[in-house]
Formats: sequence, C-alpha cells, structure tokens
Amino acid sequence: MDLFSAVFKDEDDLLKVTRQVRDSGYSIYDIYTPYAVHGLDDAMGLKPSKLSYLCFGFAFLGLIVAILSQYWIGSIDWPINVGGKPFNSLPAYLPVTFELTVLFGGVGIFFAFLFKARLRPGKTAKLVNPHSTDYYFILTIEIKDSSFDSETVLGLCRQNNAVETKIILGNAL
Amino acid sequence: MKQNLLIVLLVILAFILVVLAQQIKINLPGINQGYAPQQPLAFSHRLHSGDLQIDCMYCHSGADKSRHAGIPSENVCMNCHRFVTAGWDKIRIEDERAQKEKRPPQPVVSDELKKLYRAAAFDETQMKFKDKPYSGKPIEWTRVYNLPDFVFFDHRRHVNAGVSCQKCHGAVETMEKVTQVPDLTMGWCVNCHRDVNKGKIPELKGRYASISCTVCHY
Amino acid sequence: MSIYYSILRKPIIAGDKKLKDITDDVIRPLEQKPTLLWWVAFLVSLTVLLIGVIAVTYQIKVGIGTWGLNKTIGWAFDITNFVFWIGIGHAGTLISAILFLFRQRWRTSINRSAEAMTIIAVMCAGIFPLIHMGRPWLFFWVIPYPNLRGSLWVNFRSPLLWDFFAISTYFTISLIFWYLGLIPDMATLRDRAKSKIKKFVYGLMSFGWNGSARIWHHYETTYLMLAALATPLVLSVHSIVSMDFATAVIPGWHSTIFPPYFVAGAIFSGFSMVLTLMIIARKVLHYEEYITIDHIEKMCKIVLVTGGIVALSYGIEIFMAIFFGNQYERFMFINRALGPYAWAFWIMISCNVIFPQLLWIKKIRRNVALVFILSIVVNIGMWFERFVIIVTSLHRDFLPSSWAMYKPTIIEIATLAGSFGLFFTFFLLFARFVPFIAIGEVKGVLKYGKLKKNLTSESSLKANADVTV
Amino acid sequence: MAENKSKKYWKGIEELENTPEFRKSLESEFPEEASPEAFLKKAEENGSNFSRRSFLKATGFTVGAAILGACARGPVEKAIPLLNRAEIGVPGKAYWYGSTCHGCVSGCGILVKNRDGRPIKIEGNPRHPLSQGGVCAVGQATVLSLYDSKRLQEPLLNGKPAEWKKIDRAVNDRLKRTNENVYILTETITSPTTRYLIGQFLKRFKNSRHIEYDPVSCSAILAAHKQTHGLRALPHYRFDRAEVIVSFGADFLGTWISPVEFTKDYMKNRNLAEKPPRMSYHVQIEGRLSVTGSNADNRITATSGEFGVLLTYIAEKLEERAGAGNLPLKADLTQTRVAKQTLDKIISKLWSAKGSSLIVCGANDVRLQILVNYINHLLGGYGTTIDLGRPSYQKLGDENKVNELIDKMNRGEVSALFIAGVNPVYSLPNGAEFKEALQKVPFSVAFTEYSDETAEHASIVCPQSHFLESWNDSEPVEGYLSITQPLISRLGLSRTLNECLSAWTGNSATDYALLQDYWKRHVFPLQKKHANFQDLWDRALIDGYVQIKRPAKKASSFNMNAIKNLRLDSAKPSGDFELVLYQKVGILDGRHAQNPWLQELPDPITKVVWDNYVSMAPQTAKRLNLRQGDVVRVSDGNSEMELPVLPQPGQHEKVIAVALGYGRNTTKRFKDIGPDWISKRPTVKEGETVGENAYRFLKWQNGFLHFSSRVNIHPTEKTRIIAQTQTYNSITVPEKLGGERRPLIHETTFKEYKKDPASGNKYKHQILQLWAEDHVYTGHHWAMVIDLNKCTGCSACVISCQAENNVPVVGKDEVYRRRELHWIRIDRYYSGPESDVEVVHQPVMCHHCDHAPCEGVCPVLATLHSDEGINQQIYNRCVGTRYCANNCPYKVRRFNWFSYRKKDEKENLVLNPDVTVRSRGVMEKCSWCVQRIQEAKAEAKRKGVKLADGDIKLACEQSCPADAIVFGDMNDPQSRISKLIHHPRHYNMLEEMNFKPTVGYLTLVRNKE
Repeated sequence: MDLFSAVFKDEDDLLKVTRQVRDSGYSIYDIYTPYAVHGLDDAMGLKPSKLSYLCFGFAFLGLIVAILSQYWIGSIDWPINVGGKPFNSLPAYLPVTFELTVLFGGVGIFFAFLFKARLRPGKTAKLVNPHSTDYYFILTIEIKDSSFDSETVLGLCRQNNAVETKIILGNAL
Repeated sequence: MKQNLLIVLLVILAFILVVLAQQIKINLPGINQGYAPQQPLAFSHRLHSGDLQIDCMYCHSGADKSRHAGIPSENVCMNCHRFVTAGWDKIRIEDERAQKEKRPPQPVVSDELKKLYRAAAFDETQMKFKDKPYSGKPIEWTRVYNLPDFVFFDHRRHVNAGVSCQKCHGAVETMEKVTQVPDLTMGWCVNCHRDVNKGKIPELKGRYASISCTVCHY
Repeated sequence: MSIYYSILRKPIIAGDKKLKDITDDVIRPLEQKPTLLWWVAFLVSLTVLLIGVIAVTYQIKVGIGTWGLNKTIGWAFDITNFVFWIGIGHAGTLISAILFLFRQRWRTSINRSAEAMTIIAVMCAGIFPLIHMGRPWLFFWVIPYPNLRGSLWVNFRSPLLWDFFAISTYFTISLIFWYLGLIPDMATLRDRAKSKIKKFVYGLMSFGWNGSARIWHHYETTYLMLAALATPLVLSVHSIVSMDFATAVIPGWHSTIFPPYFVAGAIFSGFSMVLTLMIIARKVLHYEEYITIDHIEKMCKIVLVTGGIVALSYGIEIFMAIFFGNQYERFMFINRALGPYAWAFWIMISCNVIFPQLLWIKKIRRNVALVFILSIVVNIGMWFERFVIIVTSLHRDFLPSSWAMYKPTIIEIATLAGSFGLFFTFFLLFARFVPFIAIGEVKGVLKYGKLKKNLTSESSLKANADVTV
Repeated sequence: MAENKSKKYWKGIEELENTPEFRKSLESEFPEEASPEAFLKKAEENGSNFSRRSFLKATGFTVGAAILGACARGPVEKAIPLLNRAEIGVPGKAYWYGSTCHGCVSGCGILVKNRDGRPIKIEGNPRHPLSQGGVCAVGQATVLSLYDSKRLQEPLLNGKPAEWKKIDRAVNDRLKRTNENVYILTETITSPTTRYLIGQFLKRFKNSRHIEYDPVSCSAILAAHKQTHGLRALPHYRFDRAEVIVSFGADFLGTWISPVEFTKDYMKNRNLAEKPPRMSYHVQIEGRLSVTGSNADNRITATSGEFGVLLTYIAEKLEERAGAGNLPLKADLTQTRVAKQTLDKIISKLWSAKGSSLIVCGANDVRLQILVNYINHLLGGYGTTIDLGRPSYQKLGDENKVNELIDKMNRGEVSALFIAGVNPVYSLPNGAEFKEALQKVPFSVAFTEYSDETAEHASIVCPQSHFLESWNDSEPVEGYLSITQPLISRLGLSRTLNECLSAWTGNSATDYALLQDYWKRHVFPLQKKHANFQDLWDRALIDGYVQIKRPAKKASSFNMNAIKNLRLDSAKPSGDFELVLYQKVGILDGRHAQNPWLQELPDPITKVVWDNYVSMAPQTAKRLNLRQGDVVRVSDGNSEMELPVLPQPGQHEKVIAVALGYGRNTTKRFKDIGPDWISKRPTVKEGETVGENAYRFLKWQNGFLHFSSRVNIHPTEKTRIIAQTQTYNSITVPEKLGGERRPLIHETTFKEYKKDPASGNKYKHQILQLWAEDHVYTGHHWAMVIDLNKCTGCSACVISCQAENNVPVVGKDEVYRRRELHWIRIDRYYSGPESDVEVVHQPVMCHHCDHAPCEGVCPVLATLHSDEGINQQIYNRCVGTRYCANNCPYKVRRFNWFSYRKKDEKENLVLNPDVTVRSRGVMEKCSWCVQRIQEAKAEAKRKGVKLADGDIKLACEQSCPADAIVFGDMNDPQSRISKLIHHPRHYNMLEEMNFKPTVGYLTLVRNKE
C-alpha cells in the first residue's frame, strides 16, 4: 500500500489538518509526533484504549494470588503459632496483598503495552522522517486505489503549513 | 513470528531440562541422597542383617536408649568373629581340600576380617587375643547419614515409638554397601511427622509427632 | 503579529523555545564531553562510595559488631538510613504520579530527574535492610518460595516482610514508570545520535519507538494507569515502613499515627532533596529556563505544607503521650526532649518545624540560595527524625536495667557516607547519560500558559522574548 | 542403687571392674564417632606434652569432624567406634556422678554430668546435707578450668619441664639428706585423707610443721573461740535456726565461709510457706554494700571501726537484760553515727528471739569476735544457732604462722618448703617479703594448677590435678564426709597432692588407693550404718557423702575471763577513708582469676565485669569531684594502687571498698579474649593483669590480717572504662524526667503480708483476649515462677546457664558496649535515697510470652511458639535482623555480634553437645533448657511413664542455692508451678501489655515496719 506523508512543524496545524483529512473521508494511516499531542486521538477518532481493563485484570489477579497464597500458607500448608496470633491473620496480610496487587497491575500493563504497541528491546524503528521524534509532526494517509485525491490532500496540507510532503510507495513502514 | 518461535523453543528447552534433571537425579546443594561411600572394611549388611538375620539392635545397641544408635565397638564384632574367620564357602573349600590332601585344615581368614583382627589385636592364626587386646587402631568408618550440627535427631524416640529402622534407612538388609536412602531434608522429616499426625502411617496410628521447631533444633 | 500571554497561567517554560531548542538544550550535557566540574563531583562521589563499600565489606566479613549497636539498641544508623532514603525516594513518585493525576503540568520539568532520584534513593535504601542482617547471604529466606524444608514459608505478619514486598514493588513500579517515560526520549536520542555505538545503544533502549500516535494513545493510558497505581503505592510504602515501628510494642514506636506522619515526612524530605538537586542542576546544566524560579517556589509550598503535617504529627504524638496515661509512653517523650539524646530531638525540631516556617515568606521562597540552604536543613532534620524515633525509643524502654546508650562507629559513619556516595555517583551518571528533563513531556507543555498563536514565527519570538506578566 | 527421679548415680569407673585388664583397656579407649587425629597432630607439633596416650585416656567425646579436603560432596564425617566399650554408658547419654566441689574450701556436694567420657556440667547434689542441692557460680565454673589449655601440663624442675620420675628422684634425694625443718604450707585442708598423708609425710622429720593459711582468713573467730571456749574452732553456724540475724560485715550469702549452705539455711526461714507465715529478721551492719546487705531487712551503714562500739553497746544492753556484769567496757555512742533507738530496737528483737538469734561478724579482729561470742553466749546461741560441738573445718588457717615461717625462712631454718594450694607471694600483704625469704629456702616445691606468683620462685613446680580428675574427700563440717571422684582421666601429666605425698613418703600409690586405704582404716570405724566397707564405699559414691561420728570435741563453757580482760582501742587511726577489702562472688580470693566465665560474671551489686575498682559513696564521689571511671591512687603509706572509681549507693561515706583477687599474673592471658576488629579495646593490655592486687592493703594486727585499713585517695588524670551489664540502677526513672517508679517490682512488708498475702500485688489488670480459643495448649504448658523474696543475687544461675547452654565469653570491651551474651541476667535495682538504698534482685530471662512480640516481627519464622508454649529460637533459620530483640520488652535476646567461637580445641571440650554452638549473626536467648525438656520427655516415653513434676530441672533452677526458681507444667493442676501461679503473691512483669509471659514473679516481702 502506498502512503502519502506530510510534515508539519506545529501541533495546532497538525490537529487541524488531521480533522480536515478525516472529515474529507481519507483514512489516516498513522501520525508520528515527538510528544503526545493533546487531542490528537480525538482528531484521529481513536477509541479509548482497552489497556486499562487489562490493568485491572492483572491487579485483580495479584490480589487473588496474594490473598489465597497467604491464606494457604498460613492456615493450610503449615499453620504455625506466631506470637499467639490466629493462623489466618487476615489484617496482617493486607500490606502484602496490596503490594502484590500493584505489582501485578503495574508489571502487567507495562508488558501488555509493549505487546500491544509491538515494542521490544532492539526493535528497529520504522521512521518516515528522522526528525519525527524531535520536532516534526508527520501525517501519513493511506492511498487507497482511485478515491485518493492527491490534489485535495496536498491542498489541505499546504493550507496548514506543511513543510514537506511525499508519497511513500509500497508500505515501507 | 520469529519471536513466538523463540518463546516456544525456550519453553520446550526448559521442559527438557526439568525432565532431564529428574531423570539423572541431580541433588540440590547440601543434599546427599544416594551417598554410598566406600567403607574401610567391606562390611555387608546384606549378609549380616539379611541372610544371617542378626537384629539391627544387636550391633546398634544405643538406638533405643540414646540419641545415637551408635557404631558397634570392635568387641561387639569379636563376639562372633573370634570364631568366624571367613565365609562358610571358603572354609568348606579348604576343608575339602585338606581332606583330599589328608592334612589338617588350615585356618581361613578373609581379607576384610584381617582388618578387624588388626584393630582388635587378635591373632587369627592362634585364634586368641594378643597381649594387649583391642590395642590396635580402630576402624574409621565413613558416616553415611550426616545431619547438620544444629539438628538433634533422637533415635530413642523413634525406635521406642515403633518406627522401624527401614522406615528411614531403607532396606539395609539388602544392601551390600549402605546407601543414604532418604534425602534427609527437613521437609522429609516434617512430612513424615505430618503423616503420623494424619494417621497415614498404620503402625504409628494414634501417635502424635510434634512439628514444633524445638523437637529438633536447640 | 503579537503574542498574548495568559493572565491566569504563567508559562512553565521560560523564554521562547522551539521544539528543537528543547531537545538541544536538554541533550546538550549528554552530547558534550563531561565538564571538569562533573569529573570532580563524580570522582568525589565515587571515592565516598568506595569508602562505603569497604566499610560494608569489612562489616559483612567481621560482623555486625563493627557497628555501635548493642543488646538494647538493635537498630540505629542502618534503619535510620533506610527510612531516610526511602523517604527521599517518595518525592519522585509523588511528582511523577500524584502531580500527574492532579494535572500539575509544571511537574514535567522535574519529573524525570525526580524519578531517577527515587530509583537511586530506593537502591540506597534497599541496601540497608540487606546489610543490617547478621547473615545477609541468607537474605533470600524472606522470599516465600517452595523449598525442601517442608515447605517452610515466611512470616506474613512481619512488617519486615511487608517492607520487602513494598520496597521491591516500589522499586519495580518506579523503574517501569521511569523507563516508560524514557522510551520516547531514547528514540529522540537515537535519531539524533551520530556515532554508531550511541545509535545502537539508544536503539536498543528505545524499543523501536517511532512516535506513532496510535502507540502514543496506548502509551498515555499505560502512563495514566501506572500513575494511578503508583499513587497509592507511594503512600503504602512509607506507611509500611512506618509499620516497622507502629506494630512494635516499644514506647515511642507503638503509635497509630505513624503511617500518615511518615508519609508526610517522606514527602517533606523528598521534596527538599529534589530542591537541593534541582537548584544545583539548573545552575550547572543551565536549565534555568526549564526549572524556573516558579518551579522552586511551588516545591517550597509543598515542603511547607508537608512540614506542617509533620509538625502537627509531632504535636499529636506528644499530646497523646502526655495525656494518654501510659507511663512508659509519657516517659519516652520526656526522655526524648530532656534525656541524653535531647540534642538529636532539638535538631529535629528546629530543622523540621522551626526553620521551614521561613518558607511562609515569598521572598525567601524565591531566593534560590536560601531555599537551597533550607532544603539541606530539612534533610538533616528528617534524618534526625528517624534517628530520634529509632534510637531514643529503644535506648530507654520498659526495663531500666537494660537502658543503654548508642554511639556510631567509624564503620557506620562510613556506611552512611557511602550511601550518599552511591546516590550521587548514580545521579551523576544519570545526568550524564539520560536526558535530565523529560523532553517529550516538556514539549507537550511548551505552549502552556501561552496563547496558541504562531509560535513558530521566529520574528515574533525574538520580539517578545522578555515579556512576562 | 537408689534412683533419683531423673538422674542416675554411678559409681566410679574403676568400681565396676577394677582389674588391671580393665585399666589397660581404658588406655586403648577411643572416642566414639570422633577423630582425634587432627587434634593430636597439632598437639604434637606444638611440642605440647599432651601426648597421644594421655589423650586417648582422656577422650570419649562424641562428634568431631575430620574434614577431608577436595571432596565434592562436602565434608566427609568419620565415625570411629570405641575398640572395646565398657558396658556402662551408652554413647550420647549423660550420666551423673556424685562428687565434692573444690572450687573453694566450702566443700559443697555436687553432681557432675558426664557425657561420653567428659564432664561438662556441675550441679548441686540435692542429697548433700550441707549444700542441699545448691552450688555457687564458682563451683559451676570450675568445669571450665578442667579444660583450660593453659593449666600446667607437666612438672617443672628449676623452671624446665621434667618427668615425674626425675622429680621424685630429686625430692627423695633431697629429703634423704634432710631430716629436719621441713615445712608444708597449705590452705585449709578439708580432706582428712590429705591431712593424714601430710602427717605421715612429716613424721619422718624433726622440727617440721604443717602450716595452714587462708588468704581470706577467719582466724580471729578461731582464736576467739580458743579464748572463750577453750577450743580453736570455727563453729558451724546454723542459719536455719536463726530467727533474728545480725551480721557485722559478714557476707554470708555471698562469700563468707560457706555461702551456699548458709543461703539454703537462711531461706528456710524466709520462704513464707508455713502457716502462719514466718520470716526471719535480718540486720546487716556494714560499710560497703554486700550481697548479704542487699538482702537484709534492715541495713545499717557503719565503718568497721564502729563495730567495736556497736558490739559493746549490744553486749552492754544484753547484759542488763540478762542480769550479768562481766563487760569491762562502756559504749561511747558518740563514736558512731548509728542511732541509739535503732540499736535498742535490734537489741529487743535479739532478746525476744533468745535462743534463735545469731550474731556473726566478718571482721578478722579477735577482740570483736570475743565480743560477738559473748553476745551469742548471752543470747543462748551456743548449742542452737551455733554448733561448736560439730565445728566447721572450712577455715582453719592461721596467718600468724606464716609470718613466723617467713622469719624462719629468713633465718635459714627451713630446709624444705612445700607449698600447696596457696599463693602467699600474691596474697600476703608482705608477699614480697615472702618471695625474698623463699629464695633463701634451699629446696621449695609448689603444688599448683597454674604457674602462679609463688610457684615461679619454687625449685620444683608440681602440676596439681583438677578435682574432676582426682580422687579425694572433704570434711567441711565435722561428721559430713564428702567424696570426690574423677570424671575423666587426667588431661595432663598432673598428680594430686596425695599422690605426691605418698610417693615422697616412700610408698607410692594412686590417689584412689590412698583414699580407699584411709577410708578403710579411719573412716569405716567411725560409722555404724554399714556393716562392711564395700557398702559404705558404694553408698558414698552414690550419695556423694557419708555421715560419720567422731569423738566429741570438748568445748568448755564460756570463759568469762576472756571478756573481763577485753580492751578495745579507740585511738583515731590516720587516713581519710576506711578501705574495706572484700571478695566478689565470682573471683573470691583470686584462685579462679584465670577463669573467663567468672571474670565475666557481673558482680551481683555493681554489675561490673573484668575489673576491680574503688567503690565509694556517691556523695563522696561528688564531694571529691570524681566520676565513674576516674582513676584514683589509693595509698596507705606503704602501698599504692591505681584503680577507677565506681560510685556505689548505699555505701558509707567514709568507706571505700576494693575487691581482692585481682591483679593475678594468670590473667595476662586475657589480652586476646573477645573479638578482634578495628575499634576493639583489649580486655587487658599486653603484660597487664585484670584489675589490681589489693592484698597489699591487708593489715597485720596482732598476728591477724585485717580486711580494713585507713587510706588516703588522690585523684589522677587518668580514666579507665568500667564495663557493667547494667548502667542505670534505679527502679525509678531519673528525677529530671519525671522520677516515676516503674511497677516492675511488686513489694510489700511482712506486716502487710500477714494481713493480706496479696498486698503489694493488689492491682490486677483486666485483660481481654481477642482470640481466646486460638492456640489452646492441650499437652504441657511450661511456666516458671521466680520468688523475688528468695533471690539473693548470688549469680549461680548465670554461670549454670552459661555452662549448660554454651554461652560464649565476649570480653570486657563487648560488655562495655552492652553486648554480653548471658541468657539470664539478674537486674539489680536501688530505690530510696542514695545513702540508704533498698536493693532488689530480679532474675530476668526469656519470658516465653504466649503473645510474644518478638515472634510476630521475624520475617523468616526463626522464632515461633511451640505446642508446649515455648518461645523457640531457631538459630539455623535466623538471618539476624535483630527486630525481635528490639521488640522484646524484657530485652532478653542476645545477638552474636561477632563470631565468639574459640579455636581452643581443648577448651571446646567443655561445650554441651546437646546445644548448638551459635554462629555469627544469629540471635539467641534462653530456651528454657529445651534440651533438658526433650531429654526428660524422651526418657519418660522410653520408660513408658508419665513425666512427673520436677523431672525437668532447668540449669538455673537446679543450682539456685535459694530455690528461688521453679519450673513446671501449668497444665498439671498438682504441679508446684500451678500452685505458685495461683498464689496471691504471683504477678507478671508488664502484665498490662498482654504479652502473656509464662515467667512470673512472687512479690518481694521485706521484714520491715
């Protein structure tokens, strides 16, 4: 698939052009920005990330694991009289339970994110423009068969202070 | 795709390692299960305890009285070996040969027993003790069952409770060379105590085996 | 064309910067050869660290007896240092997580370094529970793993075990959180790097980040989630640390007010440490436009508030001790104030309660030199707070026959120094190899407090560079 | 063979089969499961005379590991059986033998635990009629001396090692040439056999004498009785019959004559067990604060210079009441600070308890002792509280004879001198004089266990066997003949005095033969119980003693002339202070100064270890601007010594006190004791000794050595650290910090107690249980009760525990850093004004709380509760966080700051093989001697009987001379402990905190108004 790419220098321009491009019915392939541009997901029409549910799931798993394992160790596997306290000292289990909840949730979502974003150590980044991680904002639009009107798109870009536009043949990304 | 393949390979490798480790019985550090050192005197438990049916407590006489079962002192060995100097088969061969050659049979002394006689200062040719009985160097056995110094195992309590020797030491009466049968980990001890309390060990039903720390550690 | 500035909100970043300027400014120290100052600081820190390493090695080889502890006072410098460093660590998480949740945009200038400080401080802290053990080589026994002892597990009722879980979780989450923030910056560095080695290393560390908005989208959720997890975590960690004392029976330890009191104290000391570091860093690394005087003033206000909570806690503790009617408890506080360790108590009171009151004065808050001194004063005070809590409670508890005194040995002092050596060594390495300011985040707030108008126009930038509200 | 419930009494090994074959076979005895090779090799390399042969004879210990290097499986342990095992003794089992302690001259009956051929623990023999099951700290510690590798191993001839044959030849040659002027100088000989042998030895020589001399002498008492009763004898004091006791400086519960027996007897009248309760009244008049004074109901401070006046006044008033008028003296009460009313009250108490009152005096002044005798006579003490018919033989020394001996030595009238068991060069004030005189004696032989100050100058030094390796007997009090039997073959080439004497008399025999021979001929006829000798002998070995009846001593009735001619001098002596020289319970007269257990035993009063010091009243110290540790120079014109100051509440303002027994040259060895690290302070500096020798300040007066003299003190610039195990001494917190009294000690007066036994212990906290049903103890539930009324602070329990539980010695610096490792400590608190303090001794060990605060905080489960209520400390699980110690409200947990283990393999033979030797970095604490609990349970199970109350005796409980400690099962309603727990006097320390400690206390009852 071919891509059309345009480079912008300002986030406001980018936001504007993104909305316009989308309104015009073109499908945005992706946008590359040096930082998280506020409102861009809205402009792109991205649905809220589901990672938060996953995070809850992991945390809940941590909670269950912590409570069950502490209960099992303290009351079933080897009940031991420690200072006359009950075998199942539930209040005393809270700190560890909490910590494991957080640990599972945090580590879980981090790896879930890496998985979802297909990031891993040593992966080669696919860049449209080497400055997109510094000061350029790059909009890429899918060129789908004949419905792609390069003139209109180019016009929108120019109108919004695009620094540079180009067409990437074949999906090099 | 490549990534997934790698993961799958790693899992398989780990599995193989675990299975392999179980197969060749690699002991964790500090565990000497299967330890069967060469003893200075090739004493056969199979012969004495198995074939001849000598009671364990005849030699290990401290087992029901003391913490230590004890290695028999040489005078215990000499109770029999003052008279028995070699295996019956060897003696018979000599007897037969002597009969054939029409001469009095020579005393037959096995090589292993010579070590004992040396220690006991026993003159096997005369079949009597030398001037100073038991003045030799005692036999230095190699301990097979070693517990750390902070563990106080009491034979007396177990023997008097009716735990058979074989329960812990395995079928010693079949062993030519004594081997450490259990792993002697704390878990091994504790789990047996737990089984006793749960009534899982028929001969010890109704008994209570404490698993408090100070049963062994003090 | 003119630029309008918001009346309500001041810009976070002073001066008019373009995106590239930010990258250039932040990365400059990384791309240059280290300065003489850096080398001097680094070598000094490393030497102090080495002294600490020697002291700890000696102590582990010979025994805990090389510390000044005794049968009555089983903890002193070790746990004091532990709590102190954990407390220091709290500011970083607070800045990165809690201020994030509260949408405090000014945090972006300092969160990277504060988080790094957290991680290094937690490392410093984590050493102490390890080396304070009589047999540190058996530390892994605090981990509940299945074993051949039957399995003999661990005691989930012990606050020290909670500590182990809290600190390892805290360290892990802080590291993840910090690293997550670092990934986009690593990508920036990678794409700017000229040498092959740098490209490779930064490439490895940037995980293949390319700034895709779709990833940014998940990234922000992840960041938010981590912030949401780290917020209660940071509160729990010092609460749990405080439970080392609160769940004990010793008068002066056995106190339900400890968790919030310790958390406030931790933030108090942590922010002071952040202030200390930032004031040095902005000067040395020329980050005055990023870490502005407004930043410092804001942090001063937090110090003031948390200091107030700490002072209140002191007051409540003393009030409870005197009016609760437990004679051991009452004696403990009288003894703290008037007994043999009164000097430590009064250092604590003056450094933590009296001197920070100067921060009510705006002029002082905006006087960098004074704030710097005060930040160090607070840190000294907070170290003594832990010393007072630990040592004065232990040294005279229930039975007068066992009352004893504590005096640190040279080994303990060297160990304390060594922990500072470790802290500064790592911090200097951090400042050298990792962007000190979160580039990606600062870029995001570049326009904060400025009307969205033609910021890219270079002429207008020049014309209005000095305008402030 | 009669059986005690838990212990077996065995006859000596030789008894069983005393044939030459047996003795030979003993020589080939090999240790069970041990490798002696490494040790032997080392001993040979060092050129030690500790030969293979003697080692083989000596050993029999259990587990030693021969570590073979380069072995992948870790250390290989060897199991080496005995070649020919004697039929008695199963390896791994302990056997108890009755014997007699020779730690001092008191002669207490002991039981010695023999484990696999080595004695490892000394305990009191409950059957012994004098010591009645008690044994003091010194007695307990003697077992360590047995294994002391610095004990003399072989005889020395002119300073060079020589064989016994050579020595014998040298002595016999010499004695052949001399036929007169042979002298034997010994301490009091309590052994009739030795006394007989000495007599036999000296018979050959003309003009020869046996001189007995005690470094800390009671000769004035003996001399006084010579004057008043015509019999030079030390009476047998019967504290069990005394209802009113007045002691003038006699520390009879600590160090005076026979403290264990006296404590046992004293406590019989103070145990409040009878109905209606009875309690003796004890007045102590003294200048310094002694152990006895700390237990007195009424303690009056007075210098010993005042004793004369006070005694005169008492005698005077008693004469008035008795209607006698023999006393030529008039008391001038202006010479004393003691109020007349106080004295009058005491006098009326004494008079009303006529016949059951007792006055004792520790001063070695014959005139005072005559007065004391007179008072006791007036009170009808002779025949009741004082037994002169069966006198004590514990102190028979006459130091004046030593002075005469010195003169003779100087005049060259001594041709041979044998010195045994005494060290006059060290312990005489004129020791230097003795040393010079000794060099003039052509032939001198010293019998000693160590190369001491005197032996250094003798021509021949004979190593004396330890009493645990020799046969002997002892008759501490007439009629009670106690036997000493060996528990181990000799560890060096030593001999007993008896053997030497017999060898040099011409008929060389073993100590065993000598003893039996003497008994056959001289003891057997003195008794009627046993028809044949073997019965008597067997009985003696089983019981540890026999009773005999000697012909009665003829004490005449009181000779009034002694009183009528009595004059006391009231001349004001020079010097600012009265120096009181005293003995400490651990060090006594210095004979055990080389025993590290005793050096590290905290003094019951000052809690100081490893030192002597100048104790003075706090007011005095303040006046002189001296603080603790400031070194002062004490001088009496002739001698000087420099010692640090210790302010001692309760001391007379004009009195300073210094302990004897320090400054021994044998303590130079302690320079390396304790851990080695950068900031350590050596216990003693190179070439220095522990403390200073204060014997030089003893005063000769009319042929008696006085323990007090007048001295001046001068401050110096120096300071010296004083290591104490307790540095805050009051039961109230400092005045500046509130001055509240801590409710740790519940006490009342006898008067209140009679009205209500719960007095002083009224307030009971209402304690709610959150989890009452959890952890119900269905089997045993162990508990302990300590009677504060009985504990005298004597510290026997401390050493007993140390011996039983392998507690290491840590050295002075470690104690100074408050890191002593004793599992049991005795807290000593003062209350009241500094000049007139009340003292309480409170033993504290692990309280084994059922809600133990230490357990909950251990992250690795190294301390837990057992199913019998024991707070278990598992050393091998401990990672050493010390959290438990911090959280222990009683501060009884001890940490191994360093590796305190010793490399001395011989000394390590004293270790109890049933207790783990703790490594560095682990916590330890009182385990309630759980090894004893397990042993008793195992034995009960083996025999198929129920564990009875009293079967388990903990180390501290067993040896307590006051029976202050009781241990038992509180789930058994009939046990002693159950009854004590429900006694109205019972309380728990810090009860309100709901730790539920299972160690409790009984309130302290003082017989006060």
